[in-house]
Amino acid sequence: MTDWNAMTDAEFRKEVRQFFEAEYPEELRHLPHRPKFAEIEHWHRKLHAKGWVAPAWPAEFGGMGLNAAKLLIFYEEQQRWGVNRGRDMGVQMVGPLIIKFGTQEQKDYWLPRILSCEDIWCQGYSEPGAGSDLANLRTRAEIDGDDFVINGQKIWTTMAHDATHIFMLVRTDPDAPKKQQGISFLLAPMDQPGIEVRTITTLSGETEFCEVFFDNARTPRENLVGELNKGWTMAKALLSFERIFIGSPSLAQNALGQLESFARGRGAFDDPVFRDRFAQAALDVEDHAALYARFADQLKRGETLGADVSMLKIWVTECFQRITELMIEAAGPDGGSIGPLQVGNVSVDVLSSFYKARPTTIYGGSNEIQRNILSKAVLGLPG
Amino acid sequence: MTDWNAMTDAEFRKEVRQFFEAEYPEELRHLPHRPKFAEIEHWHRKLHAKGWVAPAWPAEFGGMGLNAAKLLIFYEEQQRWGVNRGRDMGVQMVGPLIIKFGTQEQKDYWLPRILSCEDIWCQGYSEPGAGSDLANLRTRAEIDGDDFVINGQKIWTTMAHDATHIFMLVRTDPDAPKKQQGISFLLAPMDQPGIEVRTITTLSGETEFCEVFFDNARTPRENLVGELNKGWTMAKALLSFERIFIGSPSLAQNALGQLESFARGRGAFDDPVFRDRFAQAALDVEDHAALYARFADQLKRGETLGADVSMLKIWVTECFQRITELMIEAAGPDGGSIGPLQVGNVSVDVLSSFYKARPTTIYGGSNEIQRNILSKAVLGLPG
Amino acid sequence: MTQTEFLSSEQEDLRLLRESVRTLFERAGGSDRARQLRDAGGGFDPEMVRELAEAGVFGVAVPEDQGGLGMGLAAGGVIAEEVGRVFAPEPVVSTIGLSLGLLRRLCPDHPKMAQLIGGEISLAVAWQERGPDGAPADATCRYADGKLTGGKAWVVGAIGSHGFLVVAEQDDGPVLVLAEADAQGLVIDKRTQADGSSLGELSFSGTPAAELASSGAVLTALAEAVADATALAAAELVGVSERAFEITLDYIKTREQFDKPIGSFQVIQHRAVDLNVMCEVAQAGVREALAQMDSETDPKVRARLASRAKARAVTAAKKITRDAIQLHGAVGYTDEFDIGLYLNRALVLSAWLGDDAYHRRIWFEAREAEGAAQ
Amino acid sequence: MTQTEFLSSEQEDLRLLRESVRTLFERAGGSDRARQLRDAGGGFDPEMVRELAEAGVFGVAVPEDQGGLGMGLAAGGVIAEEVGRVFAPEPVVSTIGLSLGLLRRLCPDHPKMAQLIGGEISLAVAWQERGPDGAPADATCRYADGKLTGGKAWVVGAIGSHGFLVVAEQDDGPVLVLAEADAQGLVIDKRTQADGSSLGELSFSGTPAAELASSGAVLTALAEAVADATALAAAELVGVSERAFEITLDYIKTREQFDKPIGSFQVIQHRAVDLNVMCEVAQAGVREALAQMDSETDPKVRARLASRAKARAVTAAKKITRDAIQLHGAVGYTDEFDIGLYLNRALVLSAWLGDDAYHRRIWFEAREAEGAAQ
Repeated sequence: MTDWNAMTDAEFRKEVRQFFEAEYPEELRHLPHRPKFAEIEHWHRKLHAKGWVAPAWPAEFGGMGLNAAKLLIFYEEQQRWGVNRGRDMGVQMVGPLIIKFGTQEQKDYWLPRILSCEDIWCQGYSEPGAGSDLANLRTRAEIDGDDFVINGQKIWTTMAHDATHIFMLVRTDPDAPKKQQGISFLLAPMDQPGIEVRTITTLSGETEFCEVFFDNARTPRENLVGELNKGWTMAKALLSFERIFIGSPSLAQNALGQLESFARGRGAFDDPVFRDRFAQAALDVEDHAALYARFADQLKRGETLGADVSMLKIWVTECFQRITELMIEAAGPDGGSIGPLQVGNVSVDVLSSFYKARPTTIYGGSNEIQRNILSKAVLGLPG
Repeated sequence: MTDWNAMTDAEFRKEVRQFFEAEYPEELRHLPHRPKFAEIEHWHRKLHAKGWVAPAWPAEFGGMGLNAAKLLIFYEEQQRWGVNRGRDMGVQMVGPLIIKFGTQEQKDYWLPRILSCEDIWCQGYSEPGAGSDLANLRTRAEIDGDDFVINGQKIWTTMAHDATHIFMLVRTDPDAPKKQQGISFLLAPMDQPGIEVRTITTLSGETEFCEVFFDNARTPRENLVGELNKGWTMAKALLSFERIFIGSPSLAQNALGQLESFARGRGAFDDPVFRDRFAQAALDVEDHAALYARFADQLKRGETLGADVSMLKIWVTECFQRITELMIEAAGPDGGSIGPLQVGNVSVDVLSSFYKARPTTIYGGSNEIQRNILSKAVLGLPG
Repeated sequence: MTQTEFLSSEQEDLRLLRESVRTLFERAGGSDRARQLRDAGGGFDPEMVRELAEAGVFGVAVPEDQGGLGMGLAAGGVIAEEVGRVFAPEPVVSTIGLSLGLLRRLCPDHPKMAQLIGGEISLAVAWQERGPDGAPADATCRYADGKLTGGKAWVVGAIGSHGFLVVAEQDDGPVLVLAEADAQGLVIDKRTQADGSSLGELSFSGTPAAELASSGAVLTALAEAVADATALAAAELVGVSERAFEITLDYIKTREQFDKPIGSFQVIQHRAVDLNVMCEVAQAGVREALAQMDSETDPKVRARLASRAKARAVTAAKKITRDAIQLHGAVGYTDEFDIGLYLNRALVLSAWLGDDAYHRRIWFEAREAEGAAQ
Repeated sequence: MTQTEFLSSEQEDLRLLRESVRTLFERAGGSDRARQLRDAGGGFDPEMVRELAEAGVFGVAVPEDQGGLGMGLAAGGVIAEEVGRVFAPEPVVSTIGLSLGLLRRLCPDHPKMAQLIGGEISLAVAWQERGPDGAPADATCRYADGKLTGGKAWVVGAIGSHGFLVVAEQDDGPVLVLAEADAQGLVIDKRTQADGSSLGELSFSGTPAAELASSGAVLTALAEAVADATALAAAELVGVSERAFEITLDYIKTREQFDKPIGSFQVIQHRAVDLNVMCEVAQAGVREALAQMDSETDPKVRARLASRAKARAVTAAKKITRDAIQLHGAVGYTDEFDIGLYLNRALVLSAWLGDDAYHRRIWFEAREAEGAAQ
């Protein structure tokens, strides 16, 4: 088994890049939507055969065992080449939790099925009425014989209509003194009469998000991961790496590239005012990348990231939005039109980028919540 | 005595304009600083002879008796021609209060002295540590025989070093259940050993503001205006007209005019990016003026203005700041230089305008406080 | 004494007009009606067009001696604001501003005038062309021997219209012609927009069309009609902004997070205040610009005023609808809440006839030209 | 394992340099010292200049074989940040960037080099000229027969300098000459700036000056030195921004309004967060740009990087110092609190060598030129 971490960064980057460039199907590059599994199954098989499905997992569980530095490189190359992340909720969220908190039986049963995508996972965290106040969840799970019986509703469950399993936070002790207590982490199969999935139509007309309704849905008691009523702390513990990932410059960089080719094709750079605003956006991305590199270096040195890493997410998501707004301006009279706009031999879907940028300041902890956190945890402001 | 209100708006405007244009000394137009009385005494004599010192006072007290519509026209013309408001704290603040709440003796004694500027007034409202929380005042006045004895400190007292009298809010009942209660409105002569005035140097090096220290200062009991402990309500009642006045477009309009001639002289309009930002600022002022006109029409129809009038102040002060920031940009390498900059036959003191714009978002109720008020009183938001 | 006692009769007329149009839309189902029409494919309701016509909507800015109400653009703006509030899909602004704006200036006696005012037909105006890079380009569409050849782009209301008023070139200069919707050799390529409406890209190959007017007057009238439509689109955006703000204000008063309404958080409050102020400034500025256009005859000044209105309205509507989504949080991103419809309408109206940056440029250039002329 | 274990030796050198310069300034009295010097008339302290020289400050970016430390612009940036934090009035950036930047490229063996590095003298660089409209204009200042005629504007450090490095024109092209401060026919018109420093406007009438270098190399070296100074001014602005933010953060934690610290109001908190983020982005961006300049030889790319740094630093410093005044409320407007000094310094450094809008333009043009050259 290759010890990737023993390679130099440059060697490793080269290796990853070569594989992606040689093997990743051209037509799947920079997919504008989240694919169903069938659409990317072929690629997943290749990745699985290569042993690269789970870059962050320890090698003993079938992962690549990458350290933080190598992991960042892996993701950077993935994003650079426009490689779709696939249906990676299992790898990113459930797997690490089972590895850290699961029983030996759970590890033996679930982990290989995640790698092979025999099970496809979706994440049941958000609930209607909870929003940024994630701990305010009301979906109940009660023990009934050998099962948990689940009642309630989840929302914003990405691709639930194409998942075989759901992992979720549920309330198992409604009388706990604080709302963060009394929450457990549960796995459940989707294919059962007690679970109903409805897609949500977004304002751009897409249907990647779902509502999931639980009406006496059942899951065996052995599908509880970790201790009963300790789910909140467990779920939080896993968000650390995600906090730098969600602040990565890649979304904004890709959008900037699109903006540039579109603006060039449309002659928008003839306008000095547009040039100035493009320069602002480009420098915002460039200087953000410098700050991102500072945090990434911290990770690479083996340090733990502080709460201040959230500033990356605030800056880059708002920057991403401004870039897509500039695309609309560059589109002139086409700025309200749906679908790809042709310029020369590039085609840019301006509105789709604009829509994609909208929720980035809302999900993953809205930017308002991030500012609350920074003001208290980093600046030490009172109240 | 002329009944100005019987004139048409156009006739009245013409009359006022003609007087200002014919009589106001050229060298005092658009004064960049607040003058000492000696500097504008000559003009004050003319105004006094004409009977125009107090446009808003009823005619029986020596004022012009203008209604709201005529008053706005008067101020518009005053600002248009760059006529200095003079040392008008007496006319604007003390006079109306005495007229509304004073005894006959107080009216007979003080009002003529205000009109003639025999007494020159300064306003003692703000205190160190109070800031936006104006009611949080600590200067005490205690009755001692026929006098009040005053101890404490006022700050931001404009031109106190050139005033003969001070009117102020003082705490007369420290045990009142709410801090807005137990406050009284008091007049006092400045020329006494218990009062010490120190000027404050601002970051632009000017000294128009003062601190006033009271160390057993005395004022006769008959210098209490209105009821004891009712000063807060009285002072608030008089701020209504000021609320539209402080949101008038004139400061921003004058600054915009300066910006335009400066930018034209310096060739800044050759830069399309600068042109765009100028256009933004100019349209911000123009559309603000349209909104101001809407509120002014309300006044002219005899309606009372609601709390929503504060939006004028928020918009115009921030606009004023942006305009002066553009001046600095147009000045290029002179943008950090103190004093007037010559362009063609105009000379613009760019930094002085910049500094002048800074505190406008702080004084008169900071823009943050105004937003708090609007959110509750106008939008009905909770908490 | 009541407030209205002091309103001028002109202001009172506008107030009555606003009330009647608002009632008409509300009776028809308000924004729900518009949503249903969008879901049904993006068309409009011919019955509604007739009702609007009965209320005098289409002829509002047409002089009385040409069969209109003669109330001017200020009244057109009142209507456009109400259209924006319920995002009605009927071609109100394009008819008042463009088709009637052209016909009343070039051929006021043409029988189509009465039909347009009466809501019996609608005509789309085709005047822009797309260059090879996809951006707007100079006109090349030709008219000769009673036939059109070439193409036109960004035609608002192309779907559902009874014909096209096409500005084309002939040997001795510009010409305005009328092509029927079912004319031979006319292909309409439909491009769907964010709000469900569509733009037509027309191509003509020997398409028969009837000449309505020719010579330089065509371009002058076109510029005037475009200025009118631009100002009315600004007014529609004011309506969009106002309603989007109202919906958002209601939402933040009721939606709870951390056990209290999100509207009790100071950051949310101040943002709401800023949107409110922006909305009021836009309303005041746009209304003033339209009123001034009514009392102004110089086409250049009128164009500058239209640019002032559109620049302001686009800036405000973009900011207000985008912040409204953020204030709604995740639900704002769903199609279930109305707020997304306002965002989408704002996108479409901002792109139509030039956005804020464009109009600031035009405004500045017009101002410089006026200054130089003095 | 400690953090520094993982820092490269280069990073470790910079850390030590930062500590020593910070200690030096703090021992000298920090911002209080600068305030006293300002109140005393805006000069600087020659003793401090010598101490800085001993710490290696002036020669930091001069190659070792020319008597410097050879640590590059990144190290210069570390020093400039510290200068900004205490707004020291000594001519640090102008010496590292401009005077030594010119001499080390054009005449590295000149004895003035060692004197500058040793802090024995300071030389002001005069290269810009003012046109009739007051704005920068093409150079017309002439050098012939060993004498200067004409004028130069915006000369930083003109007061207190021992001489002027003047870029002038002679018959066969540009020339760099040295005029002593007390040279005949030299008149220095002093223009005070917001931070108490001053700019000199020089006029020469037959002023004797010694030629140091001539030909096209002068302009190339000038452009390089200006790029260095621009990048260092950006670093100084980062220091100004950081310290202004720290002061403001302390203030809002202690200042009470309505019976609680103003830093407990959400609106103030979020604004503080935004300023903090802006500060961190500026620090990261500027440091990266300076480091890249050190490993880059193409003067055009170096100039682009300098523009990137200055554009960011000016945007951040303007926003941070202006918001800092607002967050301080009325006291921020007095000269008693330090925050006004940072505002004023930011004004001066923003105006010097081009503001953010200017540098965005230069940056974009350079990027386009590089793209076209590829």
